[in-house]
Amino acid sequence: MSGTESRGLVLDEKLLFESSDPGRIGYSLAELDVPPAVPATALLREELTGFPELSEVDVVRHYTRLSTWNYGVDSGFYPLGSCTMKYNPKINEKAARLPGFAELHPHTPDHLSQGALQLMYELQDALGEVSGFPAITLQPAAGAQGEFAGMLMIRACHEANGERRTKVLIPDTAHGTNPASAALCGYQVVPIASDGQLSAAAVAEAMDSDVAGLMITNPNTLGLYEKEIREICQIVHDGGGLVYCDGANLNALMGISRPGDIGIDVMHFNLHKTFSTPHGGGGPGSGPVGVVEALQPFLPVPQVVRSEAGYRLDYDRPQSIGRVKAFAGHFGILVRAYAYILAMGGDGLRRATELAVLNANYVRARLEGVYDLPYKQRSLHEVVFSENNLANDCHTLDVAKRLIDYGFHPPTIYFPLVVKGALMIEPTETESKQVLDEFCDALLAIAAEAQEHP
Amino acid sequence: MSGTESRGLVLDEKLLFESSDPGRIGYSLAELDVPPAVPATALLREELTGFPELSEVDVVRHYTRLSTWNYGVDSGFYPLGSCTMKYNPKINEKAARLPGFAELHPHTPDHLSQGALQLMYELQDALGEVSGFPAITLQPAAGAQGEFAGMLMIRACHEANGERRTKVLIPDTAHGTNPASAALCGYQVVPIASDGQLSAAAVAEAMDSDVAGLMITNPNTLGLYEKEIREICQIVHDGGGLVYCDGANLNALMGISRPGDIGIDVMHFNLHKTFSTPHGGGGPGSGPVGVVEALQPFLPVPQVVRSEAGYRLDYDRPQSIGRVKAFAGHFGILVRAYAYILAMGGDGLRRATELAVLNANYVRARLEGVYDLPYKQRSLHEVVFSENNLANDCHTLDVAKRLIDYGFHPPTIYFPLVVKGALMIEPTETESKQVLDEFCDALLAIAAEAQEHP
Amino acid sequence: MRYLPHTSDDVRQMLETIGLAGIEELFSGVPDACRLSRPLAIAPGCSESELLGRLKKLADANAQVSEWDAFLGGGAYNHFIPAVVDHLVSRSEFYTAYTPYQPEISQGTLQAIFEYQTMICQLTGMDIANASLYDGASACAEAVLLAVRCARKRSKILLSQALHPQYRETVKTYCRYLPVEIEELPFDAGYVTDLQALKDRLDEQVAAVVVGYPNYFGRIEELATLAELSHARGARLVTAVAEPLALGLFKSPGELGADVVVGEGQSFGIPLSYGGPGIGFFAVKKQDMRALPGRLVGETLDQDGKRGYVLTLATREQHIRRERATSNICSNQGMCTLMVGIYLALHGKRGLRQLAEQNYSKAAYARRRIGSLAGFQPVEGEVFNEFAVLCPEPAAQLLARLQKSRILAGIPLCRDYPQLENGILVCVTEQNSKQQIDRLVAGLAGGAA
Amino acid sequence: MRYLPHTSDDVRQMLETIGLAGIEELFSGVPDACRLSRPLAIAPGCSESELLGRLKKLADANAQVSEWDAFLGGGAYNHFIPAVVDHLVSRSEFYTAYTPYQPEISQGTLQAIFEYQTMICQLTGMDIANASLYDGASACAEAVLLAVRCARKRSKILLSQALHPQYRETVKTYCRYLPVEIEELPFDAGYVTDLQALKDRLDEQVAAVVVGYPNYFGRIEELATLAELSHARGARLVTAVAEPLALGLFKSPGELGADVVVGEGQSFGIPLSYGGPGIGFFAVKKQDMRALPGRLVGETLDQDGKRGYVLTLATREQHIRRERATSNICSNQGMCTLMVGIYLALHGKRGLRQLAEQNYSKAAYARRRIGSLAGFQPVEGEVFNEFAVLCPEPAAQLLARLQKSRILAGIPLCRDYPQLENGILVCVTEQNSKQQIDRLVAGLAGGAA
Ligand SMILES: Cc1ncc(COP(=O)(O)O)c(C=O)c1O
Ligand SMILES: Cc1ncc(COP(=O)(O)O)c(C=O)c1O
Repeated sequence: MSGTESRGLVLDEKLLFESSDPGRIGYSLAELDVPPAVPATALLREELTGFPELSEVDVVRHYTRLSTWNYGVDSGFYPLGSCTMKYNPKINEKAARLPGFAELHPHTPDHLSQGALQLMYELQDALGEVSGFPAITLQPAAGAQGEFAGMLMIRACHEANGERRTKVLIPDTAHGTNPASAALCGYQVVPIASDGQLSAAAVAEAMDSDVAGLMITNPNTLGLYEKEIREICQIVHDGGGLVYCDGANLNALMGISRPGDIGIDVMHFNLHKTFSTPHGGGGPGSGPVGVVEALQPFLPVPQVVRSEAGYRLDYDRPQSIGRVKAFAGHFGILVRAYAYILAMGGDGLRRATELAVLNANYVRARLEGVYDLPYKQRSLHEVVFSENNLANDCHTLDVAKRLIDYGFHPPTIYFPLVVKGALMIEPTETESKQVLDEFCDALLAIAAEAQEHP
Repeated sequence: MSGTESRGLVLDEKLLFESSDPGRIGYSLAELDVPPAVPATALLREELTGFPELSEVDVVRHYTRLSTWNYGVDSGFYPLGSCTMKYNPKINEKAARLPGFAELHPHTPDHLSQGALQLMYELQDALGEVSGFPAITLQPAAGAQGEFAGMLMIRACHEANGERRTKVLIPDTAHGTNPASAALCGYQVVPIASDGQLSAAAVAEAMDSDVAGLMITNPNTLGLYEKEIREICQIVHDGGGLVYCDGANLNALMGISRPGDIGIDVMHFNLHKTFSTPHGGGGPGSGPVGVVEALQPFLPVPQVVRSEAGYRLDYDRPQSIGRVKAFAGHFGILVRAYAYILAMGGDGLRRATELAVLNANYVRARLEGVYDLPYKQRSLHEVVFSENNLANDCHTLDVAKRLIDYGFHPPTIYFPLVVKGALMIEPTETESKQVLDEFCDALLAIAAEAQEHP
Repeated sequence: MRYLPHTSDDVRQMLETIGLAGIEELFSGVPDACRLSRPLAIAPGCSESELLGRLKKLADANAQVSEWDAFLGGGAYNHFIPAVVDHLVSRSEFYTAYTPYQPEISQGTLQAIFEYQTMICQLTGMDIANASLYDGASACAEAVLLAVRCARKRSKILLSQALHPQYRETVKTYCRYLPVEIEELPFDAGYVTDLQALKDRLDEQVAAVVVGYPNYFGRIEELATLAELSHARGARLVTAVAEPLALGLFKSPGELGADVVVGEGQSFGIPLSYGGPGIGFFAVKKQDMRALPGRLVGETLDQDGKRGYVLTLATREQHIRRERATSNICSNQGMCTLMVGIYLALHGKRGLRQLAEQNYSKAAYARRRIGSLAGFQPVEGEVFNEFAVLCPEPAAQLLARLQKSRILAGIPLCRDYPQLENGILVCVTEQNSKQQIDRLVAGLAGGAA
Repeated sequence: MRYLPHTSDDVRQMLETIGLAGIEELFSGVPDACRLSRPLAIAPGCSESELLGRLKKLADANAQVSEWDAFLGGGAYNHFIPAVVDHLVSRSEFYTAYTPYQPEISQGTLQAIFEYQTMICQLTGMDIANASLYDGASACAEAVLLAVRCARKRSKILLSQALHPQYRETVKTYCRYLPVEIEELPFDAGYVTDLQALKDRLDEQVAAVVVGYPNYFGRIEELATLAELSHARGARLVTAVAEPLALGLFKSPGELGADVVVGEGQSFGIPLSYGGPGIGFFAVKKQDMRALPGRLVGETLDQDGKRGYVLTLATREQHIRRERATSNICSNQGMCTLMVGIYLALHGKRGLRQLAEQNYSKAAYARRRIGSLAGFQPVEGEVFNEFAVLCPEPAAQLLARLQKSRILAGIPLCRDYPQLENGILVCVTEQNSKQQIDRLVAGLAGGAA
């Protein structure tokens, strides 16, 4: 990490509009080879007031410079908890840009899109194998849309059974998208307190015949495996509910534990976390959803299926919740995730999980004591400290800002809400011991500074 | 240029070898599908002591970070005189990477390389049209190798005529490669003094029957068109010599004046200057050479020719100087130059020249007076100031370093040698008035600083 | 494995520091009953060269638009993407960064998004644009939710049947379990929203009227009239733009009175990529600013008075308001906002206009030529680069025949409009040469292509 | 034009500042007699999409190695290039920079070159490597010049005929008008440099003996013996390595006594690109450091004691010493040093070895299979990934037949060695699958492939 000192907010690159000059152009078009035509004048717009006018050089420099004010995984360690900022393999970028993928129109008939459909089908299979679910939809655009699609299926299933349940249980450690997604399905959210881990007792107490289901994150946002998960699922099922799992933390489980095997009914994947597709400065991600058999009829349309004649998009699903977006998903992201799975293989995925958990526990071991660890249970892929131990009124935000001075991207802060001044560190498996040591040294130095210079 | 403040030499990225860790790997190979074999032990080397061991992530970060300590044309204005640091179009990079070009083996038979050969043939034609030479070789790897090839042809021609001339005349403003290349051909270099421009009289005086030729740069490195060039060529020809032109400054002449029309016998092009191919942090460039008919038999082998049956590499050239490198040239660079010529067209090339000259003269007009202009003649694509006007013992090197603080790449300094503390500015045509204004403002501010704070 | 930096020595030392004897112990928190007791049934990993080989094979098994004469639109458009776009978005500082929560080290992304938002406003004629929603269809659904949210007591939505079918389906999915009532408005003989039907159905319950511009049949809807009618009854007009290049030529929805303008930005520099990722844009007038779903970047000054950019209005978002947020959206289309921004900056004021004019002229030429064939009836009235055509035979049959000549002649309309069994939707962009159009016409005419 | 930022307003204002009435006046320094009086006869410029279309067409008219079964080597090798290489060299801070004369803003290039130099030394077993020469052939020529320069009074060079023919030709071109005498050494029946001939010709005039390692026929020369013999007569041994991947497996020339090691680095991450650009590497022992041609980057400390990198030994270079420089080389292969550096860093100690073993094994398999065919005689003795084969029919005929099955079976030897009319040079790398090799063998055997 040495060598990437932060440059702070020293921004004075002009806006595009400010460096624009009337008459300058950055494009060129072939000559029109048909007679020119124009619409009726009444329909024509005036010129695009304020729109930039730049040469190609201007545009290249503008964005090149802007990029230098950013920090990416390729710049250095990016320990954002709950975000799984692992390395994004370069071959995946090349794969997504192959003309046969990038230049494939979504309305191309199935028999002329067999390569794309096969890729999607095999990806469904692989995700199914990792998670233990028999069916997968690749359509949702990101984790939150996966949650939405998953909760819609839960509701559709209840309604198909003639049930009108109104509530969803969500533990207090949950990510904000969980309640927001449940609300979008018309559900009322019932928070449940957890003490690090959710207890079966708490779920049993909250469970009633109005409860459509539970949204749980496993391992949860404290990095802890929900050890009563089987009992919890049983209770929810016994009460007539279904269990949704937020799969954002699947990086802790590959080859170790499969949500589909332990009572979960539906789960989303974040391909942009677990499966190495880039975060892109805020997307695009991809949020496939896996479901148990009972929920299969409700999957969104279209679904990629395989038949004698080849692969095809199946629209004929009368009980489907419909579509949550146009076309069949973020195909360009699916290609990257597929490439990642092929490169890693089954053993490689498990190894990734092992090392991700090893890394988090190493950071934990090196910082524990100096930083306060509110939950002492054996944690998995991430570790959450509180600001309690910090001397002299030093707060989590101060630590984060100071880390930037040390040349590191700060961890996720103030989430999960249940920890006071949470510092949530998820190193992922693609960081070496060397990098982790430098990072821990920095955090220890910062704690010492707080001690010495109030 | 605002927004690209220099970060100076703040380098502490470790060397590859220092961040290496035994057993780490950044590659993977397919499994061997034939029986494994090993050479006799006596021939086997020990392990590669000291060689790095890194993961893919390590390598990506290392070079990504290193890149941020660099400055390219895409970062901002790069006014290096004699270097023609124009914008490098991105489509050219894509073109050179098309699999049909990048994955073409040089030993592929001609009939299976027709696309590449056609491209080279058409590039020869276009360069011939720009320069006025009837024949072009694309083989030389850079300008200096072009000079070498060109001077070899001059010598071969003399020897074919039974002449053993020993000297070459080179004006004092010439680039250092000129005398070095002449020396490589076994010539003795005779410098000629010039006063900004080379006078026909000076050449006449130096010309004798031992002189194989003259190496001239036009426009010369002061940015001045050699106004007696025709007379000079005539004198050299009359004395039995040949005239070599260093074509590094061709960006000043496209569509305006053709070296082949005015008495030059041989000239190299720098595709990495005039024809927009990237400098690459020091190459690869490409230095094709154009020659008059008399020199054609001496061109290097192979030469791309066209016949009924298609394009082909012609090796059957008994008087050829031979080859100056393996294969047929820096093909990847030729593709970029060809793409540039196609994109610009004949009119576009001329326009590029016009604007390059406009830009240089604009900078000259804005700085003249404050900075000392040793040669007052109408200059073309670049302008050379001296350090004479600078106050308080401020030197060219100080100005250059201070420009970095202002966020600009400095101009070429201390070249040409004939100007005391030369500041040689070549803006090229791809800079806007806006950028030039910011640059001139900075230089004016620096001169003022020198005045105020000795 | 090349992506995993750990040496066996590292692992040993790390376990020692943690105080564990083996990797297995790291998972002691996972109950036995929850453990997978076998290896994953996924083939072993492979080298990069094998990987590329397999992917190339899959890629080659698709009909890419550059190797066919493709006249497909219908919500995804084949426009040329300058090499600059990919060059710049490949800078890892952009694409390997997270959402710009940490402004000190995200100013690049933030300023680029701010510029994107500004250009979307200029293009749509609106006041505020977010960054971003997943795609045009889900943006359309979020627009409906906004309308219902802002209209308070009103809960009815009138969806034009001439709106993109996938947008309509998505709206219905989003509203499935919300107290929103959806009615569809028929289109008239000119394939635009039936104004009489609209007048009849508009009542005090209607929160919004939603139309396409251009609509799915390629027609330019009479937005001004639609806005006037909607506003007269207190409803918002939501305009969905699946082909925003049309806004380079036609009056902006904002100017014509639309209250919410959403759409798909794929046309602006984003590869087709079998339909995704694209980008949903979303723009409103000032009045609805606080109801805007998703992220918004604003300009600010730092303590030294320097301009900078930050995420604003976060209080509407799911990480603060949780179940009461204006949307559940979190990761969205960051990288695609960048592509759109670069594409628009390159084309600029004049380029976008000229490009739109070329698309318009090519489609006009194709429509005229096709219209002159016996039995073919293209829609009449203004279109942009796309138009429905009624053919003398069922679409499926016709399209299959043209595929034999490597022509993808259009999209069949019958799946979405069973009454239009002979209908196809033909799209012509700057990527289709006159020669391609002429081949299409010859093919349609039944001649050999 | 998209690359030219000037608006007509800009031009007007600039001319005004300069004090000229029009663009034409800028050229008043160009005598009329020197002016071109007509427009350039080059077609008008074109749009990016047309440009790409034309280039694609030309590119598609070539037989790329990924679509053929290609067994071509002979100085250019088809190795897999990991995507990381192109990703990193596409960073514009690298490829749009000039030669790193300005160390303050070139540390990236400088450190990368320093690392490249170090790895070349490790690989070749030498003390100092430069960065860089144009290619293997011209590096070989520069090595000859160095030898003559350093040997003072000696002026004879013995070139092995088993050295790459293009390297030999280039050496001859470089020495054409210099006081250097070149003699060729024959190869023996085992296709290696004839030791007896060497002994016979070595005299006090010989400045250097030049051999390939592997040589053009793929054979591993006996470097230790060659070095011993050369040194015994006071001559330098120059070793030219056209396929440096061999050094991942075989003893380094430095270890075996070579005094100068040059070669072509294309194998390490540089695309074939029809033969260029590649990169000439050049390494010497300490004694010859000051005679090294081209650039050298060294480590230094700045005023604050921080480590940094700068161009060193500039006093040998053409911009200082002009006609007395050690070489005329100026722009060289900066970007290619970067490619090589990245490629070597990715493969590292173990990767390079394993890759070399694979190449060796594949070639061994192919040689064995071909050797078992009636009438085919591959060279015997150690080879790396390439070997000459004498065939039962003229090479031209044989190769043409195999091309019909999309097999590029090898390079004909007859152009360079007329006596070997039936000879071909077959190269097998990790890119050739067993299946491809088997097809080749079947094809050679005359069966359908
Ligand atoms: C635990 C958790 N759940 C859900 C999400 C939402 O996923 P997405 O951003 O892909 O919509 C996140 C994203 O950060 C998360 O961390
Ligand atoms: C005037 C002049 N001549 C020759 C050269 C040498 O060209 P190259 O670097 O391509 O060998 C240069 C390079 O800077 C130059 O400026």
